[in-house]
Amino acid sequence: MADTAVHDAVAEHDDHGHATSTGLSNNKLAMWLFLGSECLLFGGLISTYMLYRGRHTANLGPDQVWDIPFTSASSFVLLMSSLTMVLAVTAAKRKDDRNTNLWLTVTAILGSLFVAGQVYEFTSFYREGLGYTTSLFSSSFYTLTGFHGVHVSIGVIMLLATVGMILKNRIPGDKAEVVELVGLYWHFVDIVWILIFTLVYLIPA
Amino acid sequence: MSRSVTQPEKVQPEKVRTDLMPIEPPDTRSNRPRLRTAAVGIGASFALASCASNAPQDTWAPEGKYAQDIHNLQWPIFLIAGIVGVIVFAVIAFVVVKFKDRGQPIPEQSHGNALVEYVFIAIPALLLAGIAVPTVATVISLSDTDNADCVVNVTGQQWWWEFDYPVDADGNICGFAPTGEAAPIITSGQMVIPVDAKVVIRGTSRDVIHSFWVPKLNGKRDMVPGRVHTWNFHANQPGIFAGQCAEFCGLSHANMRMEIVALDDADFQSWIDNQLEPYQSPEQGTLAAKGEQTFVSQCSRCHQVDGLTNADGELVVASPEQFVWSGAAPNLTNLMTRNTFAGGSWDLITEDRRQQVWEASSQRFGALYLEGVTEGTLNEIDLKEWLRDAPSKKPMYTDPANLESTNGKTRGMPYLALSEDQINELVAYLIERK
Amino acid sequence: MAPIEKPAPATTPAVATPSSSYGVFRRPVESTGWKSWLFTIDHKKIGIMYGAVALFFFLVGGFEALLIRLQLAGPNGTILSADKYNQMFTMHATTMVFLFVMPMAAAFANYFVPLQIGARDVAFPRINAFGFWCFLGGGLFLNTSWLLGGAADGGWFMYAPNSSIPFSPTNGIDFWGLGLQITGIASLTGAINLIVTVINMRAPGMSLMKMPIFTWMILVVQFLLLFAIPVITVALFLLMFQRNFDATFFTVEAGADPLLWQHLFWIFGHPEVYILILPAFGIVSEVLPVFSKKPLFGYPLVVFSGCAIGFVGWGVWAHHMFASGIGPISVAVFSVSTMAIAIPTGVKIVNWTMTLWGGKLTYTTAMMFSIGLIVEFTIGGLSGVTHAVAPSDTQQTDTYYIVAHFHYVLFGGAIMGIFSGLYYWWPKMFGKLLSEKLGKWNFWTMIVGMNLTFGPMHIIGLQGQPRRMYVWTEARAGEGFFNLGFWNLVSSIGAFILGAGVLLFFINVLITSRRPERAPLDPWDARSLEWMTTSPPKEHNFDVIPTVGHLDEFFHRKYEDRGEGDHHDFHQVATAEAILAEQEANAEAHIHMPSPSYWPILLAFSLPVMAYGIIFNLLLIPVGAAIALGSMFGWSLEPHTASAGDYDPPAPDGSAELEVSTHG
Amino acid sequence: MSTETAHATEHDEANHDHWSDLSYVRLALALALITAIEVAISYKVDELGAVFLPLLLGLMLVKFFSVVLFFMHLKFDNRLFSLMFYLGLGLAVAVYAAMLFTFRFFGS
Ligand code: HEA
Ligand code: HEA
Ligand code: HEC
Ligand code: CUA
Ligand SMILES: [Cu+2]
Repeated sequence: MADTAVHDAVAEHDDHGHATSTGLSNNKLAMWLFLGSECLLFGGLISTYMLYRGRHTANLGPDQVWDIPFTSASSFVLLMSSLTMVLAVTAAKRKDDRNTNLWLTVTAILGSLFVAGQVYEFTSFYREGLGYTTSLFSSSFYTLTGFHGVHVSIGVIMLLATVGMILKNRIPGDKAEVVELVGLYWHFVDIVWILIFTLVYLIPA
Repeated sequence: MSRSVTQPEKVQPEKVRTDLMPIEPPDTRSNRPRLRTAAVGIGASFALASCASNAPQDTWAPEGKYAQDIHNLQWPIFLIAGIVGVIVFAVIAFVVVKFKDRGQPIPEQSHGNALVEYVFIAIPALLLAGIAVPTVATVISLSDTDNADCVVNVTGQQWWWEFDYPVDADGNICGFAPTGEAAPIITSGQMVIPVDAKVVIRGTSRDVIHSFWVPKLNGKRDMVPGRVHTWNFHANQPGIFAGQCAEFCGLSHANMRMEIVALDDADFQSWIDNQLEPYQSPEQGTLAAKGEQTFVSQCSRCHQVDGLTNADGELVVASPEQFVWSGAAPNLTNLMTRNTFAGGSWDLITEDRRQQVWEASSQRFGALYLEGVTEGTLNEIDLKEWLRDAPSKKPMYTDPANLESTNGKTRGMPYLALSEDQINELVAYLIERK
Repeated sequence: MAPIEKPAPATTPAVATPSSSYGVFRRPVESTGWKSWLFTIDHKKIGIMYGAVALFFFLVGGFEALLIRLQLAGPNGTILSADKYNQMFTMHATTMVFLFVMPMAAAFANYFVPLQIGARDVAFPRINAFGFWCFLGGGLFLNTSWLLGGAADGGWFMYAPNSSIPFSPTNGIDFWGLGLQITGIASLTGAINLIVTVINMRAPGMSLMKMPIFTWMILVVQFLLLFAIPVITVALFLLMFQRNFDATFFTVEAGADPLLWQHLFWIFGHPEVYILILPAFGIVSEVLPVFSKKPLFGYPLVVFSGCAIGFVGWGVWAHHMFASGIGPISVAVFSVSTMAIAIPTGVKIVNWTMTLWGGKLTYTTAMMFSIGLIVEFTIGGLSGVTHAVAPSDTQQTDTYYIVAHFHYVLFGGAIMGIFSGLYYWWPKMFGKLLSEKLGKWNFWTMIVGMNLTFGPMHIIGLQGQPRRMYVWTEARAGEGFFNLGFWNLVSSIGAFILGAGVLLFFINVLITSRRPERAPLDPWDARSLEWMTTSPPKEHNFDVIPTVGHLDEFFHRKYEDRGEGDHHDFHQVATAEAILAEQEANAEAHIHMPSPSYWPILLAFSLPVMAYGIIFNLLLIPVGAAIALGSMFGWSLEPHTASAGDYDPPAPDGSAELEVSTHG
Repeated sequence: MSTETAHATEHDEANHDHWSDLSYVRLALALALITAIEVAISYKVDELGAVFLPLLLGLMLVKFFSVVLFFMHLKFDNRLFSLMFYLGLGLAVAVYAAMLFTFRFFGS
C-alpha cells in the first residue's frame, strides 16, 4: 500500500515561518540543482575538448603552447580562493560582517587574479599563433576555458555585489545564506578548474 | 509473396499484378518460413505490409543475402508487436464495454495487486530478452565486411552518388580481370555489381552526411564526410534495385537517388571491358564532332571524359574543385551506359524502355541493360531540359548572386546559357559516350 | 497583489490602484487589467499565459503541417518550393516540440502542481514569470526568421555539417539556435523552480508517496529538463561559434567529426521525447481514476516506472544513430538498452488498464481522450520496439515509418493527454464546462483524423519512402494495394480531418465562453486537492492550507469507508461545496502573497535583443546587456512584497513576513 | 528519493558543521600540496609509465571530492543536496564517457 510506503517527512508547518516540507532552504536546494545541471554543461565542453585535443596544426598542440608553471600558479590562486571563500562563509555564520566582507573581498581579488592570468595566458597563446579558429584543439580549448572564465567572472561580480549589499545592509532575508550560496557557486567553479587543470593541462597530448 | 524477379519471358504490355496472384509465384531462392502466412492471418497491419506490392523500395521484399538476414529478424518482431498490440486493444475494448457505468456501486478502492504487476513486468521482459539475442547476433554478423569479393568506393555529395571501382594489387577490378588494360572505373548514379558476390562498399561523402540505401539489398548506412564506412551488398539474381539517399542533405535531398544493377558474371565482365574501352572522337564533320568542341569549351572544366583531347591534342582534365563546392562532377565518359542521370532523378531512356528494363526477367536483364542508351531509346526531352537550365529542373544552389558563402562555387550544375544549337550538338556528342 | 486580510469568501479583494511612486519604478500592484498579466507572478496567471501561447503555436505548427501534407498529397507537388518545404518541416517540428508540447506541459505544471500539493504559489514566483517571458520571447524571435530572410532549413535535429554556413547561408539556423537557447532558459529555470516547489512546498502530511501522480510525473520531467537542457545548450553554443565566429567544431576539413553533433543532440533529444510524453502520462493517470471511481492501480509502481523511464531514457540516445556508423558494439548495446525501456512503459499501460478494470466508467470527453492515449500510444510504442531492433531499423530509419512512430507517440500520446487535461481541468481554470457534445465530436474527428493521417505512414515508410522529401515520384511509388500514391493522398486527407478536429476544440472554447452557466464546483467527483477550492481558485489558492492524510485526499474527505477489515464500502458524506464552505469559515487570518514585478519581463526581453545583436549588429548586444544588468540589479534589490506605500490607500503592514517562502 | 533525513538536519549541522577555520586552512594546504605533486609527476610521464594516468586522475579526484565534501559541506549537509548534485555529476560522467567510448568502436 502506497500510503505507508514512505515515512511521512513533512515538518511541522507553523503559521508564519518559512517552514518547508523538508526543512531545507529553497534557495540552497535551487543552487544545488543548478550545480547538478552545470555538471552536464561542463561535461559536454570537456568531452568536446577530449575528442578534439589531438586535432591541431603541426606546431601548435598542447605540448607546444602550455606553460605549466604559470598555469600551476594560477590554479593555486583559484584553489586558495576556495579557502578564503569558506572563511567568509564561516564568518557569515558567526554574523561577523567585518570578516565576511574581508574574506569575500579577498576571494574576489584572487578570482580576478585568476581571470587576469587567464587573459594573459590567452594573449600569449595568441601571440604564439594559436587563435580561436586555428585548429579544433584551439577552438575547443578556448571554448572550454572561456566558459569557465566567464563563470569565474560572474562569480567575482556576485562576490562584489554581496559585499556591497552587506555594507549597505540591503540583503533581503538571511545574510549567511546568501554568502553560503555564493560560496557554493564559487567552489563549483573551483572544482571545474580542478578537472580542467588535470585533464587539459597535465595529461600529455 | 513479394515480387519475384523470375517472370514470364515475354515482356508484357501491362504490369504483372503479382500482388493479386492467388498462389505464390515459384520462388527459387528462399524457403521462406510458412509462419509468414500466419503473420498475415493475425491481421496486424504491419504484417500485411509484407504482402505483395511492387514498390521498388519495398523494405519487405529482400533480394539478397543481407536484406534477407534483416528480414528474417524483422518479421517475427513485427509479428510479436502485432500480437501484443491486438491483445492490448482487445482488453481495452472489453473493459470499455464491460465496466461502463450502469449504475453499479462505487467499486472497491483497491490500490493494486502485486502478483498482477510482477507478472506483467516479467512477460514483456522475457519477450524482449528473446528479441534481444537474435538482434545482437544479426548486428554483429551484418557488420562483418571482411573477405569481400568486390570492393567499390562510394562517395556521396550534393546531390548524386559517385562510384569508383579501384584496381586491386592483382590488376583486377571487383574481382574480375579486365580484358584490356586495367584502370579505375568511375561512374555515377548506378552501381553495377556482379550477382551473388559479396560486394563491400567503402563509403564517404564530400560535403554533408548522406545515407546509402538500397532496401532490397541491405539496410542503410550513413556516408559521413571525414569517415569511411563499409557496408555489404549481395544480390541473388540479376536485376535493377532502386535506392534513395536517406539522410537529409539539403535542397535536393529528394532528388538524390541511385540504383544498384546486378549482372551475372559474363555480363559484368563485358560491362567492365566496355567501361575501359579507349576514347573515340566523333567522326569529323558530324554534329557530334561539333558537340565535342562545345563540350571542351563549356563542360569539361567540370566534367571529365577520359581520353578526350582538345584542339591541340592535349588531354583535357576537368577541374571541378574550382567550380563545385563538393569538388566533383559526374564523370561522363560512359554516360550512355547508365540509364538515369542527375542523381538518378531522370531517365536517359524512354518510358517504354525503362519498363522493359525494370521488368525484364533475370535471364534477359543483362543483355537489355548492356545495350545502354541508343538513338531510339534516348529520352531527349529531359536531357535537353537539363542542359538548357539544370537548376530549374533540379533545385540546386547555383545562383551566381548567392555564392558568397561557398567562395563562388556552385552546389550542383549551373545554368550555362547554351543555345539550342549547342544543346543539339552536345546531345549528339553525348549519345556516343558509351 | 495586496496583502489579504482575512479574505472574504469567494470574492477577490478590492482592486488596489497605485498612487505613490517607488523611486523611478513604482511597484506594479494591479490585480486586474493588462498590467496584472504583464507583471504577474501568480502561478495560475502564468500557467494560463503559457497555455494560451502554446495553443497559438499549435495552430502555427499545425498550419505548417497542413502545408506539408498539401505538398505531398500527389506526386511532384508544387505548393512549396524545395527551399520552403525544408523550412516548413524544420519549423513544424521545432514549433510543435519546443513551442507547443513543452510549454503546454509547463502550463499545466504551473497551474496545477502548486494546487495539487496544497501550496499558495511556486517557490520562486518571479523566476516563474521570467521563464514564461523567455519562452514567449524565444518563440516569437524564432518565428520572426520567416520575415527576416528565411527560417531554419536543416531539420529539427539540425545535423552537422549541413547546418554550417556553406550549406545553409541564410540566418535561419542562427535564429533557430538562439531562439532555442532562450526557450531553454525558460525550461531550465522552470525545472529548478518546480523541483524546489515539489520538494519543499507540499502541504503538511503530503509525503512523496501521497503526491498526486501528475505532480510526480512533472517532477520526473523537471529532472530530465534540468539535466538535458545543458547538453543542448553546449551543442547550440558550438553551433553558434561555428556559424558566427568561424570555429570549426563541425568542419570536416579541419578534422572535425560530424557525429559529435549527433551525440550531443540526441543525448538531449531522447530524454526530450520523454519530457514530451511524461506530463501526458501524468494527466492520464489523474483522469482514468476519476472517471473509473477507483484509485490508480499500483500507484507506487506507476511512480517508479516513471522514474525508471526517466532514468533509462539517458542510456538509449544512440538508437537514433543506428545507421550513422557508430560501430557494431555501440549499436548492440544501445539496441538492447532501448528495448529495456519498453518494460517500464508497459507497466504504465498495464496499470492504466487495471485501473479501468472493475471500475465504474463514465465516458466524458476527458476520459475518452485518455483511453485514446492508451490505444494510440501503444501503437506508437510498439513500432518503437521495432526500431529498437537495430538491423531492421537500418531499413526503417529516415523513412515515413519513423514519422509514423513518432506521430503516434506524440500526437497519440502527448497531444491526446493534453486534450484530456484541457477538458478535465477547464472548469477548474475558467469556471466553465466545455461542451461535452462538441467534445465528443472533437474527440472522434481527431481520432479518425490522426489514424488516417499517420496510419498510412507505416505503409508509406515500409514501402521505402524516405522522410524530408519535398516531392515524391511515381517512379518509386509502385502499384497495388500498398502503392505510395494512394496512401499519401489518404494521409493528406486525414490531416485535414485532423485539422478540423483541432479547430472543434477552439470552437468549443468560443461557444462555451459565451454561455452564462458556471461549472459546478466538483463536476467530475474528482480526487485530488486542486478541486478543493473555488473554480477558478482564489489568488492565494486555499483559504486554509489543507493537511493531507491520504493519496486522493479530496476523495477521502468526500467519502467515508464504512466497510470492515479488508472490505471497503464507500459512502458519500460530504459535498465539495460543504468542504469549501468549511474552509472559508476557517480561513487563515494573514495571507501575504508576493507582489507583481517589472523585472522578470524586462530581463527576459533583453535576451532577444542580444540575440538579434548576434545576428544583425553586434552593437545591439551591449544594449541588451545593459537592460539585462539593470533589471537583474533591480530584481535583487526588490523586496518580495510591495511596500505599503505602493497602494492607494496605503495598505496596512505591506512588508510583513511572508506566509509562503518565496525568494524569487 | 526519501526525505527521511529532514529531521536529522539540524542535529547533524550542529555536530559537524563547525570545522574550525584552522582545519579549513589545513585542508587547503593539503590540496595545494597535491597540486604540486600532480605538477611534479606530469614532468615524469615516461618514468611512471602505466602508473602515471591512474595516479594523476586519482589525485585529481581526491582534490575534487575534498572541495565538494568539505568546502561545500556536502558531507555534513542534507542527503537531498548530495542526491541533486551526484545525480547530475553521475549522469554527466556516465553519458559523456559512453559517448567518447563510441568514437573508439567506430569502424564498419
Ligand atoms: C513522445 C515521444 C516518444 C516516445 C514516448 C517514444 C518511445 C519510444 N521510442 Fe521513439 N521517437 C520519438 C519520440 C518518442 N519515442 C521521436 C520524436 C523520434 C524521431 C526523432 C526524429 O528522427 O526526428 C523517435 C525515434 C525513435 C527511434 C529512432 C528511429 C530512427 O530514427 O531510426 C527509436 C529506435 O529505437 C525509437 C524507439 C522508441 C522506443 C523503444 C520507445 C519506447 O519508449 C516505447 C515503449 C512502449 C511500448 C513498447 C508500448 C507499450 C508496452 C506494452 C504494451 C508492453 C509490452 C510490449 C512489448 C513486450 C514489446 N524511437
Ligand atoms: C508534438 C509534435 C508534433 C505534432 C503534434 C505534429 C503534428 C502533425 N505533423 Fe508532424 N512532425 C513532428 C512533430 C509533430 N508533428 C516532428 C518532430 C517531425 C520531424 C521533422 C523533421 O524531420 O525535422 C514532424 C514531421 C512531419 C512530417 C514529415 C515531413 C517530412 O519528413 O518531410 C509530416 C508529414 O506529413 C508531418 C505531419 C503532421 C501533421 C499532419 C500533424 C497534425 O497532427 C497537425 C494537426 C494540427 C492542425 C492541423 C492545427 C489546426 C489548425 C488549422 C486547421 C488551421 C490553421 C490556421 C491558421 C493558423 C490560420 N509532420
Ligand atoms: C560548374 C560545373 C559544371 C559545368 C560547367 C557543367 N556541369 Fe554538368 N554537372 C555538374 C554537376 C555538379 C552535376 C551533378 C548534379 C546533380 O546530379 O546533382 C552535373 C551533372 C551533369 C549530368 C548528369 C550526369 C550523371 O551521371 O548524373 C550531365 C549529363 C551533365 N552534367 C552534362 C553537362 C554538360 C553537357 C555540360 C556542358 C554544357 C555541363 N554538364 C557543364 C557540374 C557542371
Ligand atoms: Cu543525400 Cu540526402
Ligand atoms: Cu529516442
